[in-house]
Amino acid sequence: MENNLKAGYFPGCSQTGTAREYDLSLRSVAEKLGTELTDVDDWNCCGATSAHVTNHTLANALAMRNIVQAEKQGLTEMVAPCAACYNRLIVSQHETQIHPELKKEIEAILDSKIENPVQVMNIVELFTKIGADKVKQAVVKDLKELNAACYYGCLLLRPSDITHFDDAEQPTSMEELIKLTGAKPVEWNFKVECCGAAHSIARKDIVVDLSKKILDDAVAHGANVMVVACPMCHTNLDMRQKAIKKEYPEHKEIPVLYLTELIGLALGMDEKELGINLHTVKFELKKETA
Amino acid sequence: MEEKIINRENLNKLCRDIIDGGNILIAPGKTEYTVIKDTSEIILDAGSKPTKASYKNYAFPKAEPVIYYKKDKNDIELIDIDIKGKKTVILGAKPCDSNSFDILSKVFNWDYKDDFFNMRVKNFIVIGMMCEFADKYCFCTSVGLSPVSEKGSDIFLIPLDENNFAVRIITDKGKEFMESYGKYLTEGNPEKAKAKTEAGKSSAKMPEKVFNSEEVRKWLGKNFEHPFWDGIGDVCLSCAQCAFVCPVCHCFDIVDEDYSYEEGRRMKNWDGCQFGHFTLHASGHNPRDIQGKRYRQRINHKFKYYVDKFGEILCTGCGRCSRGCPVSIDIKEIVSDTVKN
Amino acid sequence: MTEEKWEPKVVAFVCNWCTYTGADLAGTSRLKYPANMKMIRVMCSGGIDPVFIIKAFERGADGVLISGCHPGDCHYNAGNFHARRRWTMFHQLLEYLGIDKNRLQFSWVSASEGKKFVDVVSKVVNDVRELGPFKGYKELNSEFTAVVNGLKQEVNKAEAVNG
Amino acid sequence: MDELRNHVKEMLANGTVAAVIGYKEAGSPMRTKPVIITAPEEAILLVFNEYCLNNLAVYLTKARVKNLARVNGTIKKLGIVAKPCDVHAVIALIQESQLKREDVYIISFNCNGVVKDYGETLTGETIASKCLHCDARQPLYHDKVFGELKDLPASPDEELAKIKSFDDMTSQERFEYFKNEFDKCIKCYACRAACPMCYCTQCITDKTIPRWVESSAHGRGNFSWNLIRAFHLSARCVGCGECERACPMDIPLSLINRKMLEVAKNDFAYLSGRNLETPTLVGSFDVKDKEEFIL
Amino acid sequence: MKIGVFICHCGENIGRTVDCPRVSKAAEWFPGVVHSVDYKYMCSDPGQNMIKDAIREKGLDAIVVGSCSPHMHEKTFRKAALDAGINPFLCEMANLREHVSWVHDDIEEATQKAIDLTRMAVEKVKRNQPLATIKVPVTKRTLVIGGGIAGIQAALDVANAGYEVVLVEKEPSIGGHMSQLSETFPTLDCSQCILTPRMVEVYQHPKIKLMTYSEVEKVEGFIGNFHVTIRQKARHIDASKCTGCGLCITKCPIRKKAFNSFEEGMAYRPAVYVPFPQAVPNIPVIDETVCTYYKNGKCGVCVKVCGREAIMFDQQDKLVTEEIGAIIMATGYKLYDISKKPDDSFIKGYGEYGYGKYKDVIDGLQFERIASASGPTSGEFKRPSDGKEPKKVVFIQCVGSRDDSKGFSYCSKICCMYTAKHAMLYKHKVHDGEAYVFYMDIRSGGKMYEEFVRRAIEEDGVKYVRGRVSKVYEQNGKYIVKGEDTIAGMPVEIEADMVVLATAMIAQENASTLAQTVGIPYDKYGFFNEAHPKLRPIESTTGGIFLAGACQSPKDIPESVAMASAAAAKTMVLFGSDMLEREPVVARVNELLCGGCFYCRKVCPYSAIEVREIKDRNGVVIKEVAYVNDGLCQGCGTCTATCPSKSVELMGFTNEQIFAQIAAL
Repeated sequence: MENNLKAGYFPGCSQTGTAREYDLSLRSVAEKLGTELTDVDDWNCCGATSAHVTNHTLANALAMRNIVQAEKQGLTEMVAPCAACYNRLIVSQHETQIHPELKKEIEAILDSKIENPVQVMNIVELFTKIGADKVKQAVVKDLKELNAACYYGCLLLRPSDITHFDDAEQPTSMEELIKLTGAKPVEWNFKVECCGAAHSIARKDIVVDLSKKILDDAVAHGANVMVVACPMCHTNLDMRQKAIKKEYPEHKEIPVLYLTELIGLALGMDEKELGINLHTVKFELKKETA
Repeated sequence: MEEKIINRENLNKLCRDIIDGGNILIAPGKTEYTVIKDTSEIILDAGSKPTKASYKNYAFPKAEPVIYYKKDKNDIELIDIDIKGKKTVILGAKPCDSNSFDILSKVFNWDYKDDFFNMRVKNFIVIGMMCEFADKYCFCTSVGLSPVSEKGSDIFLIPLDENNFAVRIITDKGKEFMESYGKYLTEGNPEKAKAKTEAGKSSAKMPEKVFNSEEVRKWLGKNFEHPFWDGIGDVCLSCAQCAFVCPVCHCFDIVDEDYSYEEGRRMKNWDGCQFGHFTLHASGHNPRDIQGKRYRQRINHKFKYYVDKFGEILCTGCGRCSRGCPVSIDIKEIVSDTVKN
Repeated sequence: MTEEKWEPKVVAFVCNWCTYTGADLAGTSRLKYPANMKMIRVMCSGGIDPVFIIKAFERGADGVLISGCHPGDCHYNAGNFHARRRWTMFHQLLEYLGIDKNRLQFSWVSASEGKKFVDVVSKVVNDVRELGPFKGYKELNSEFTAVVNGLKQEVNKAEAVNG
Repeated sequence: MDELRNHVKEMLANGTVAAVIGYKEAGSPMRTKPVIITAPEEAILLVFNEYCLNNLAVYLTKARVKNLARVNGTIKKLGIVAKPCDVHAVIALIQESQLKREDVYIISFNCNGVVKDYGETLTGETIASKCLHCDARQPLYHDKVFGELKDLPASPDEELAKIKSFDDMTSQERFEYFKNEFDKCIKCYACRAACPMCYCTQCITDKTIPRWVESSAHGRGNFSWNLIRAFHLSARCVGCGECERACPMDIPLSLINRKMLEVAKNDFAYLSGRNLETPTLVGSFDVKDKEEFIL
Repeated sequence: MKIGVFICHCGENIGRTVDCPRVSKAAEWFPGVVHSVDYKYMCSDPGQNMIKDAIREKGLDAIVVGSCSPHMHEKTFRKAALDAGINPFLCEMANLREHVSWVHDDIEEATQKAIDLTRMAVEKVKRNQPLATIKVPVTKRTLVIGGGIAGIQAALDVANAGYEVVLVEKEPSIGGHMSQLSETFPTLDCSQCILTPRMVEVYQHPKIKLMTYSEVEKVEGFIGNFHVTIRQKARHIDASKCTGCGLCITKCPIRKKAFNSFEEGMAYRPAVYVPFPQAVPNIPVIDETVCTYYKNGKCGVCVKVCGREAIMFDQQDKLVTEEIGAIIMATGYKLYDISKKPDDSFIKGYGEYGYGKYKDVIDGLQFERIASASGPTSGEFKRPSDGKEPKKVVFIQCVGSRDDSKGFSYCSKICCMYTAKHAMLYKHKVHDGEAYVFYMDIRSGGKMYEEFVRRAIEEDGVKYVRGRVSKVYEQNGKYIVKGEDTIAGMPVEIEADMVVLATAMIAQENASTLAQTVGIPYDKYGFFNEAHPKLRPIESTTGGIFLAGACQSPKDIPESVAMASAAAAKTMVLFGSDMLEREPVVARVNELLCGGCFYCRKVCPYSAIEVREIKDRNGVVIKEVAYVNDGLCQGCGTCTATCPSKSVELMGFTNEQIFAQIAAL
């Protein structure tokens, strides 16, 4: 196929650790869709978590180093599948654009000029860029058995003045995307509710309560699977279901898939190929005769 | 007529002496005739293309104050400008340039004696040089000059070889000037120089004679209202490039310029007959309202009126106006076309 | 004129409705600012031709201030918006041609901003004072005789006339 | 070439156009000059090549040329042979109400560049600097187009580099540079005459009551004139470079015009003469225009 | 030219820091000055007489007065000049007080500056030309755009003063938003009861020409002389025949195709309808978009039932032109519809409140209709989804107001009051119900307003929670309102049956388009701009166009009515004389030099530049040049600076005058 997309890929730490399956599924799906992903050379921390609460300059410098790195590779577009990475990169780009002083400071730190030509995309934007038609053409398996609750979390959409991506309160872009696979999106309340995010480790109690609320609402609205686009959300919603179950024995488990995994399934890949078997809450498609 | 030889080294020394003596030396530089500060700036090459502009600027500046004034509540005080012309040497003037001051002197001394021009020209020493360049725009031969014409030069140089020039002293002024620089001259061989000039006359570097100026003058006298003029100016853009680079165009405009609340000066500025407003009357009427009429004026002035009045063609055939014309109008073609009609 | 005695000469072109009135307010409020600036009133900042500025420099101004109503407050609705575009182009042109950007400054001063008017005038006068006399444009005037004629005497003459 | 001549011949013969402004050879195959033809048989004179330097749009506003289009009380079309970059000037003139789109018949070419100066062979060295940053080698508007695009000889954009280099100079250095350049000016106004956008009935420099610009060609008169000329063309200049080419004193006018083009491009994303639909930069505004330079 | 200079000491005001005698002495030496004096108070009678005597005795042609700001006394001295027999525009002022003596301390500096300013004024006045005041006749008819309470009030006031009024309303009936309201704060009197008589009065007034279902299409001309084109949209009913019996409405078979916009979409209306029973005029309109006849040419039930043969299916829009002297803008407001995300990207919408998604999340006007006795529920509190009586209602204030990030920065001003009213009305009818109000601040400035809010809290037990709501979502048929109580410092969740959003009051749809049509400025929100926020709140910056009501900014009823009466008074001031006089500071084109680029036309804020054709002897157009319409030109001079060939000059501020001032620096 001609007109194949070429984009940079900023994996970020999660993709190499807790969210290995996200990385795995993204790479295989991209390959299947004829998209060439080029890893950013010598990438480093995006500046999330500790950096951006303790040192503003450091956080921005970390993020901008990755951008500059990509720029040196001649990349014009770059996908950051992790919502936190995406957010850090795009916010830092914004900050350096509006604060020339900061830009100068960071240029001095990085010893390199910042031109900011690289367009950072989140995972949903990547698929939009690839094109709905192309995805639809590649679908070989109809996922009509799935009633999916799309969960966006916080970092994908906010601050909307900077991300310029979808409606921060009533987003619909993921729903549009999964419709292509035959899966049915459910209308529910907590698409953008807080999952507890970085409290995952320090304050498990908070995360348990928050995540349960989200999961319950999805189930209440008829979902049989959740779709996420962020490794941290996945951690909280999938991995913590065990803890939830412990706290609330009546809890009804619901599998949580990465967006890439769901699309991968529709493209005919199996669970193992996509790393779905690595999830806490097990998931398997019904074995139908094709 | 005396004839000596000077080599380049000595010529340079001579130039140095001129400058060091507190005089002004003007010579062809990279693109234009320039006031030389360092002798290395001089480009003395008989085969070089004429500069874009002539050197008339040095005797007849593009803008010069003619009087200063001071206003008071009730009167205006005038302060004359005292021109003390400084000795100025023009080195390497092309024959099509060297004649220009002679031609201009006629008009500047016709009824009113223009001191501004005269005082400067009086102090000029023109060292002309034989020309070994000709392109399709050159037509000095058609206006009674030639690449070896000594007209207007006080001293004339003939390049003998790479390194040596024959020096011909033409006028008394030239002689007087050269006396103090005798040490740089060696005895010459008049034959050699003569041979060189003869060769120059017959060589391919000699512009072809394209019109007979007398025929042109007669034709112009009879054909003031001729359809030939109608379309002639339609492509002309009405700038004054041609007049301002011309060695002998001499129209000027007088304007008063205040430069403070009380003081000001009266300026004499170059003007050009191709400008639309050149003949614009205060009433709004313009006798030369279209470009054809302006072009007719230009040709008539050069090849008829001036000749009738002063016996000189107001053109040296240098071809600068044609070479630089933004719309490639060639005066030579137009003049030769007149008589064909 | 000797160097020690030099005082910056600043010309301001201001609109009738906002800045001129703002300057009036500075007066009624008895605020103080340097006397170096003289104001020329026009109806709207949209009516200020860049040639006014050039004329002011030609006439020996060391600095020029242009001021009008804040965007959206124009008495004529949109005059200052047009002016703003014109200035964006003009000030960059001047800067490019080597006229320090502090020699020509722009401001929005509303009729209620007497204090801002004082601040702006003081800033402009101080900036210009720091830059010193605008030799560049002034010398364009005297130097030409030397350049054109090569005759130094005339410069002396001109100076004698000036002196 | 024959295509052009035949087409013009036909257009003149069938009365589509009253006259055609084009190029003809001027003494040598490597120099051309403008020609205005009204008879079909004159079409044979026309040429088009890399020596067609003039921007013929300048003639569209001349009264004598406009008169050619008035035939028996009706207005006919004027034909113009225009390089794609010259078409910008035609468009700009239409935007400035100097002519109507339906009154001009644009014959254009897919352009392969022109030379800096007559008599040179087109190479990377001799190509006109405007061609190096050309954004429209195919005409944006035309009624007839000829020619095929070929690769342009490549060469670095020295003009832009020169403009950028001014950033590193102090104001005084820049002032000195431009002052020296402007000192050369002899006020022949060839720049004005050659400029298609300088169509004013009376140029402000010719206005005497009051005197807008000193007419003397001294330092001050020259600086002010060049400054005002540049300003009047800011955001109107189409970058054809005719002023610089016409200048007998080699003043680098393009350095100024190009800079102002860059300013208009950077600050307002505006290029003049590209689009009949967009409002001209002068004469329109956006409440969100930048203003950080205003106190 | 003989010029007289008069330097004023202004008592000590100028004299203290400016050596006035020295200034007048210096002025004697200015070329052209034949008379120069200084005096204690130039503006006093003896001072003015001094000027007049000097003009007469010395035969002065022009005068310069060095005194205070021209904004202060220019008129005074121009009048003095006129009295003494010279043209008033040959008088210039040098501002020696506000711009010299009051702002400088050093006597030497101040005196020198005073001399300079005087010299500049002298140089300017030398080049002044005598100008004549421009006089234009006034058409004494008023156009009122908008038939809400403000428009009604303005129209009645002007008409009662004896001037003709044209009242244009885009809806089929006048009445506006006020007719939708149930009761009004702080008196809780019935809105319809006080409004309807006024509507009828308008209808019956002999001086008022009422044009409903009409819109202003074009406004040309200028103060005193507007030519207005109005589009009368086709009602498809012959108004001259219709008796308003309503048979067509009751018989129309289309019952559920179109929402009733008067009921804020909570009810349906037939294809032929009047917006509400008390409509004025009581003439129905046929809605082409839903009427079967326009689909397939069938039905025609209305034709059959109409005894007056008033149905006109083929009626077309009609363009009517009116000659008008003054215009009152009373176009009102609309509510910010948060369910839609407007195209304008700075409005973000409030997806988190679920408006448009949940039927029981409604806005203030919908609540008014539910509360109204004539509304879809006949005044009973029933929630739209299931018709059950809501037992717990949450009111959220400042939805879209005072919210930079998602809505508008301004305060909508009336929501605090109407929310209190809503809560109160609810509690009065549903005694066992609970009402919660989430608020940011309570802004209840106004006569009896604060008392009204206190009554809601103290007497009716409405629970006020200070804080914002972050989300409203449905759970088991209830609406969970998640918010924060900032006083308690706690997050709160309320299970409500109905949620009422006090959405922002925003500019009327197409307000900016209308403003452009009429030629008045508007702010970034689309509200029309007043000429001066303090001193000219009623006038727009365009002469002869006045503002009334919420089209200028959010307003409540009494304010709108007050403003409408003020606007009416302003038009009467205008109609007080037969001719209008204007300062002759207008632009003039030199047609000989004009190159016809029409940049002036592009920049003119008043569309005052017209095209004039210049013809030769044979009548052939040789060029088109600009021409200034004196009536429209306001004298800003933007054209003069834009003109590349300087063919246009502003009278009184010509370039020559300004150059002379620069030269005299």
